[in-house]
Amino acid sequence: MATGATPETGAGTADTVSASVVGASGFTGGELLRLLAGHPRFAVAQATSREYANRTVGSVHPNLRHLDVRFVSPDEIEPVDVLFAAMPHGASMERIEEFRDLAGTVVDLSADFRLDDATKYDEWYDGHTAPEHLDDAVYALPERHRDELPGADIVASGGCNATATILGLGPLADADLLDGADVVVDVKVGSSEGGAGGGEAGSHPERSGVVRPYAPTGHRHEAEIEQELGLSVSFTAHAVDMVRGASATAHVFPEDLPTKGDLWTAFRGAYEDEPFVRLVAGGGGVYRYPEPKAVAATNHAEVGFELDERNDRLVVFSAIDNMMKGSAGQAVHAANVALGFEETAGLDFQGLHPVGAP
Amino acid sequence: MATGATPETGAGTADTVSASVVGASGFTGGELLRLLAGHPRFAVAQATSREYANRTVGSVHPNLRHLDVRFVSPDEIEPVDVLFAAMPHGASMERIEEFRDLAGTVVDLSADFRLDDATKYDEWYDGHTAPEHLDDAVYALPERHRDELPGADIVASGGCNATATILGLGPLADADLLDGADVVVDVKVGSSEGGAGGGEAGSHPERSGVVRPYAPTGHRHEAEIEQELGLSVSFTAHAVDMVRGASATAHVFPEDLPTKGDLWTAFRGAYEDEPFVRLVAGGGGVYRYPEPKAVAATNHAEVGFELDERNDRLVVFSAIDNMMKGSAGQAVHAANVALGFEETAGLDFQGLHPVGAP
Amino acid sequence: MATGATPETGAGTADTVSASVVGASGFTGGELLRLLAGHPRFAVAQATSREYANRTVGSVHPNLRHLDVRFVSPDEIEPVDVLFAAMPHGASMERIEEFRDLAGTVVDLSADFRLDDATKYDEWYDGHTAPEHLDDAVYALPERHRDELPGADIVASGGCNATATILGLGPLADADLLDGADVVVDVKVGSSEGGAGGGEAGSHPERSGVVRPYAPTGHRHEAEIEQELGLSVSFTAHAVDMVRGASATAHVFPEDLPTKGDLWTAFRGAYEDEPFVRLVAGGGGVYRYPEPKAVAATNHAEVGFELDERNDRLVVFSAIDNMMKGSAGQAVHAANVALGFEETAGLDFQGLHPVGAP
Amino acid sequence: MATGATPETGAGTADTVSASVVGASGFTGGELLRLLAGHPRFAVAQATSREYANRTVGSVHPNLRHLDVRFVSPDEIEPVDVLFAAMPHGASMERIEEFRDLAGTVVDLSADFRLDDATKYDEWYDGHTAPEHLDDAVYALPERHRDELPGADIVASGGCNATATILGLGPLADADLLDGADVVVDVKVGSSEGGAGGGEAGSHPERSGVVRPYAPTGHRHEAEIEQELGLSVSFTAHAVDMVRGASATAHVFPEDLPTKGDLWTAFRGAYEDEPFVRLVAGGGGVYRYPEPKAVAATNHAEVGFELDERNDRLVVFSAIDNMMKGSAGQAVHAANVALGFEETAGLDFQGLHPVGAP
Amino acid sequence: MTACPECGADVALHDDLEVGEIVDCSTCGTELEVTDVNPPVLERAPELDEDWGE
Amino acid sequence: MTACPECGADVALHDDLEVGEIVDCSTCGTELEVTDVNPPVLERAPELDEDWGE
Ligand SMILES: NC(=O)c1ccc[n+]([C@@H]2O[C@H](COP(=O)([O-])OP(=O)(O)OC[C@H]3O[C@@H](n4cnc5c(N)ncnc54)[C@H](OP(=O)(O)O)[C@@H]3O)[C@@H](O)[C@H]2O)c1
Ligand SMILES: NC(=O)c1ccc[n+]([C@@H]2O[C@H](COP(=O)([O-])OP(=O)(O)OC[C@H]3O[C@@H](n4cnc5c(N)ncnc54)[C@H](OP(=O)(O)O)[C@@H]3O)[C@@H](O)[C@H]2O)c1
Ligand SMILES: NC(=O)c1ccc[n+]([C@@H]2O[C@H](COP(=O)([O-])OP(=O)(O)OC[C@H]3O[C@@H](n4cnc5c(N)ncnc54)[C@H](OP(=O)(O)O)[C@@H]3O)[C@@H](O)[C@H]2O)c1
Ligand SMILES: NC(=O)c1ccc[n+]([C@@H]2O[C@H](COP(=O)([O-])OP(=O)(O)OC[C@H]3O[C@@H](n4cnc5c(N)ncnc54)[C@H](OP(=O)(O)O)[C@@H]3O)[C@@H](O)[C@H]2O)c1
Ligand SMILES: [Zn+2]
Ligand SMILES: [Zn+2]
Repeated sequence: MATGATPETGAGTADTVSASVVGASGFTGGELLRLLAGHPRFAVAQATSREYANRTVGSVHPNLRHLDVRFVSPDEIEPVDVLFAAMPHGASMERIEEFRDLAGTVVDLSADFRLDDATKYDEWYDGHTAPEHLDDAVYALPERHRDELPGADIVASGGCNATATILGLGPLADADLLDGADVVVDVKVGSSEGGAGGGEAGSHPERSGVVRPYAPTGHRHEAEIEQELGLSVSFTAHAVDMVRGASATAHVFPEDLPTKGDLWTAFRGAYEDEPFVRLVAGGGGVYRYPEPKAVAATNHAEVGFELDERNDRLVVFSAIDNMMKGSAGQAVHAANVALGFEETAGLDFQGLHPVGAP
Repeated sequence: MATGATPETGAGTADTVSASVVGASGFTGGELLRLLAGHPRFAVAQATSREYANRTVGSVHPNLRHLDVRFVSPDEIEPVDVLFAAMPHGASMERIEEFRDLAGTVVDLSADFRLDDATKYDEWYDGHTAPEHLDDAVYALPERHRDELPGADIVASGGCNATATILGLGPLADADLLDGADVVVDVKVGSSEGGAGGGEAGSHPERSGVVRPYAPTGHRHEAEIEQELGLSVSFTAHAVDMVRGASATAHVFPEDLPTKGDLWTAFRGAYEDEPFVRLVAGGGGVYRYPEPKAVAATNHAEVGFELDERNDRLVVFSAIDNMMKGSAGQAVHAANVALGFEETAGLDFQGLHPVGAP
Repeated sequence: MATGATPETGAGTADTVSASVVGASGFTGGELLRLLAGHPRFAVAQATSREYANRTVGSVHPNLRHLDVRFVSPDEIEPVDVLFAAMPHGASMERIEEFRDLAGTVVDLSADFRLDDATKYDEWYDGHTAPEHLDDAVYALPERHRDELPGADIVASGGCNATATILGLGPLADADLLDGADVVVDVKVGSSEGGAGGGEAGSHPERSGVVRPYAPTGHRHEAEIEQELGLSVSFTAHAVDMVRGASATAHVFPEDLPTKGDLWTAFRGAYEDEPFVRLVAGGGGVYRYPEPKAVAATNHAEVGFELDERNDRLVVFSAIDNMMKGSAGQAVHAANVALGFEETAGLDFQGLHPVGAP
Repeated sequence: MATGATPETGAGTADTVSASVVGASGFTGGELLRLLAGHPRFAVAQATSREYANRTVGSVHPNLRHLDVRFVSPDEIEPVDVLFAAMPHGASMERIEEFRDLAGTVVDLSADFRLDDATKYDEWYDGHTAPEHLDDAVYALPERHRDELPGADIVASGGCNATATILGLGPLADADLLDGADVVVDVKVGSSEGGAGGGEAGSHPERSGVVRPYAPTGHRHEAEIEQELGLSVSFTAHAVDMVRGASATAHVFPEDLPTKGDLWTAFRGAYEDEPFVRLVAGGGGVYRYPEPKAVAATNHAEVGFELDERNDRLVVFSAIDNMMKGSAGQAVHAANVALGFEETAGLDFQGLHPVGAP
Repeated sequence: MTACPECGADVALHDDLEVGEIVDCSTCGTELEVTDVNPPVLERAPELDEDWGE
Repeated sequence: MTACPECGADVALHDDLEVGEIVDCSTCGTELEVTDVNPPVLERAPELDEDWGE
């Protein structure tokens, strides 16, 4: 059906496949451009923006000033091997038919193809206009869907808060340690989560220095988390003063409190061989538990935990860069898996120390 | 027993009482000096520092450059009406005998006199060396102990995280809405909580931009909270990138979920007439729930809540400035009550807008 | 001409005068409301906003939640003793006729009445529509115009960057130490200078962490500075990551390098008796030269200097809070002088330590 | 003399050379480790720390948790191809004899070998204990010393503020546009410039939110700048609230003001083919002039300028990441040139957008 | 004086109230729409922007 | 290829250029208005917002 080339035969050399980004003037779109331009197997074909058409991508993303690419209008998008869509939710479902005609693989960063059932869109979003495509989509997170990704038609990159939460709780859910557990997830996120633009609440004077409850209850990511973990969680998100980063603290009250040994077994089993997950639980020095700045600019997640025997509680911490593991990095990682590339290709940046609030 | 003057007859004019600050080179000590110097009923007598003895207080606290006060060594402390102690915990209990001889009223900002039972100090701290004074101490928070404060010998100012938590949950505990409830308290705090000095983890490069779990479990403030609310909570604290401020999010799973009406009744009943508590729950604009920067530099607490019917959960938010309502402001407020002064005397600053990360 | 009451007979008690704020939903307007509400001699009459008419002022300014005042449309403004205008430049000149009919004293925070000659508005702004009122205006800065302020019809509050610069260089200009000098002024300012609202460049992700040249040359405040000091300066402004604050570093190459003694004589002579200027030049500790956070939330300016004999240069530092000494605080200070009130009335807040980036 | 291997034959594979870092627990040392570990031609041999000997490098630098390297004591350092020294100034000169015996190439990040004449060390530092080695050192900045670097025995990496300044003014000096000019350089820097550790002034509460003059006059980098540009400058540095980054604004008063065309000719001529310098001068969008966050985490410098005809002034802006172009990146870049590697090897990270205060 | 439908506090209203006007409750901050004027009736204003900071 | 009127660098232009379109110079970033197309002529676009951060 797709007229785009098959993987491995792209616009670039014999070894590269072509990739275009729709919504490339946005935050995740810019990050995709950066990753694709530095990727050994992708060649950037087109980058769309309605507002900045004809300008260089560097005029919006100052770190891309070296790229000789100008934005085109989304109407001018051409056949391509892989099409990355990074638009606000609701926009991808409208154009999915066209996108699939243009490209063999569509990687979507919005919520439009994350849930597997149209009724969930009725419950959590404003419904779905192309539910027939939901079955062709795979939730991107390779740590959980590595086997389903190769050859996927639609790759649905996860939500950033959901990603942090799922990575933290997944190994426990898989080890049946969460059966019947009450779970609170208290999240702290940076301002890039809101995307480019932003109104008064997102202006520097109002947004600086906040610890601001912005989604006290009913956050839509609860739907993804429940789907991926088979577990409902009580979710609350706070905006804090950083640009990149999401940190999730899960407070878990299991029916039976596991031992530290059980926990290490579960987490090490799940993540020992994962290229992008690091266990950080205790130890010495300044960085003893997961924190966003330790993974800033990388595709890594840090995951850690602590037992609270006094309160029969288990606390699980996870931290990611929402622009990377929480969106563009996850999308490229999943595309690597989907297309049979080296998993870590284009994602090898190891992060910074010291680093402020990136 | 105390040789200090009785309230209302101080070092200043007929209308003022004298006050000295032990530990005045520290963060809460400096804040006490600022508040006392601007207070209509207090006259600052002495301010101690071992490290900066003989220097002006302005050499450490640049906002106090106008004050003509020099630090003295703690050994030189003289009789005074009210003695404020702002030393690390453990130090006040060592000198309490002496302090009580010097002053009619001792206001202590450390944890040394907050718990009512020596065994609690064995459990949560390193024991207590002057347990016989515990009975003479009143926990400072006027919203809960207004009636016991007048004439108190020792006023024990509450911990900052505990204060935020107690103010958020107190009205629900009093209305029996927390009986049998599971309660998680997830706190975010600024760097001034650590006091002046600070090692590598508190240096600007390492401490900037963090969302750092610093007390994942077993935080000592659980003891105060349990004592004040009759309720055990599961407490976790995170350092975030601000200097002043503490924000507590309590996730409560009550046996029966109250209605919004029940909640408003409880909170309005508790706080309607309180000069230093504001209810902020929903509404429009940028500031819809409690957040620390809305109360920065003030003695106010903001308290708010939201119902999460999907998860049978109640979320309670509270925010304070840890230097004010969380320590020095609370101490002065309680001293006002203890000495029969106007409650809000010296505490009328209303906060700033806009304000960054104060 | 004005129908407003004369000073000293206001809307409040016999001792207060009434004051209204036009543009009260903005940053300086909100700060004016805060100062006037806490001022012993002013009673707030009206506060205008087109966008938020009928809402409480607390819905926009969370620190004013205790005030029982709702915004009215600017069309509903009524006669008042003192009218404070805090609108973008250009708007006050359009309405000055009306404002003067409404109030005996108009205090304007925009640039509209700062320059004394219409031709300067042609050169630096887009001309002036009410030049006949320029002669009735006094530049507010009391440190330089204390004698002209009493009874002034229009008080023109200075620009924030100009204020910092003028306070730093004024004493040198007066002592003839700047005759023939080359002067560079390099300014660093916070985001509140841009006012409420703000577009993409002012969004938190784009504005955080910047050292951004925003007015490399040709800044309009050069006009005010030249008028006030009789001296032309080369001015460049940078946005830095704070909300409140302006810091000016003047690099001065005088014809003859003064001695430190000359400098102290000039600065102490000028500022010894000023209630709102502090000299900070060297010394020990952390705070050795002027810096904005040492004066945050106050109406103080810090001024200091250093000699660079190797380069025949004199460096003058000055720091203010742009919301206070740089706008609303200066306006209230000047109004105090204009109306014969205690100079420091309503402006006694002494600032905070520690404090982050307020 | 050196027992280390010659370039191109290292400890790793045939294609790699071995490299050790002395002072690897520090900020620039950690950055060197990161760059060397990701470099195609270097293999990390040893990393020293006195304080953390035997710990993993990841225990100090959380971004290096994946590296299987433990600190050794500086006494245990072994022969190696290239030795990078990242110690406080004064320490390298003490050990230079030993270092040169150990390694064919010594790359020093301190100031110890930057100046070409021992008398300059007498004037600006505390003298020099190994002046006989000064002649063997080449100032690292490849944009100015590319031809002298190949085969250099000692590569002396430039100071961060000096680097920013030299890159901004170099093309003008070379084009004789600065002859007889008065030049002010006003610098703003992040907290990582102070290195790891840091006392009270560098603690988060005191260092946050500052615009703090920390080197008002007499900054030692004036010496390097003068040596490299043949031009004396008046230098003042301010600490601002970021961790990484240095921004220099040079205010230049040339004898004859050049035209914009002259300037573009000079700057394009100098930098068109430079891999690590970008010209950013005007244009649209948010990022119109150089700013540190646009180059954060990269080895790039941004350079730009503006003409101020009203004041016969030329303003030159430059921005770098002090951890990269200002130290470790520059050192690796110069080592690449010295050893005949691809210039950009290991330095290809392109930076981030959005990014906060990294 | 009319009771706030959210928190029950009294909301002080100005004289020339019009249907459709938005006021906020000064106790709980809820945005309220005037749906009738004589006597005044207040209802919660529709949420303008749910995820306002997201 | 047309020279940038600001910095002199070549500006690569796309085919279906229209008068009035705005492009930016990839060397100096200046916003340029296409004032003629055959051959293409570029002029500095009028400054949209001088004090963009003020
Ligand atoms: N930010 C995060 O941390 C994050 C994390 C995970 C997932 N996501 C998801 O990723 C998606 C993009 O987020 P973002 O933060 O990058 O948002 P953003 O910065 O607002 O960017 C959105 C982009 O989409 C374009 N666009 C908007 N409407 C469009 C339409 N109807 N047709 C074509 N293009 C359109 C915009 O460009 P023009 O207006 O110039 O065309 C812009 O480039 C969202 O669905 C978001 O939920 C974001
Ligand atoms: N920071 C907060 O947010 C906060 C909130 C609530 C309660 N508290 C409590 O308030 C107390 C003070 O906290 P802080 O943050 O102000 O700490 P800080 O900044 O470290 O100040 C401690 C002060 O005590 C002095 N000091 C230390 N040991 C002493 C001794 N043995 N004898 C006499 N003076 C001594 C120190 O001055 P010299 O060394 O110069 O003598 C210093 O002035 C602590 O108990 C803390 O738990 C703090
Ligand atoms: N911010 C500073 O640091 C600073 C320092 C010194 C001087 N100033 C000057 O002070 C003035 C206000 O600055 P700001 O920062 O407070 O700006 P702001 O936050 O943008 O506020 C402007 C206010 O004016 C109102 N307004 C705008 N146009 C109006 C019109 N045509 N008629 C009536 N009201 C109008 C706006 O409210 P509605 O739209 O709701 O009516 C808003 O309340 C400016 O002239 C500025 O240059 C500012
Ligand atoms: N930070 C910057 O932006 C920057 C920029 C340009 C140049 N530089 C220069 O680079 C050098 C390092 O700066 P930095 O910021 O990385 O400093 P830093 O963080 O303080 O690190 C210094 C390192 O040197 C080690 N060290 C100290 N004294 C030593 C000795 N006598 N023998 C052996 N090791 C010793 C320390 O580790 P142990 O104590 O564990 O041994 C530490 O690893 C300085 O000369 C600095 O001027 C720094
Ligand atoms: Zn209400
Ligand atoms: Zn150009």
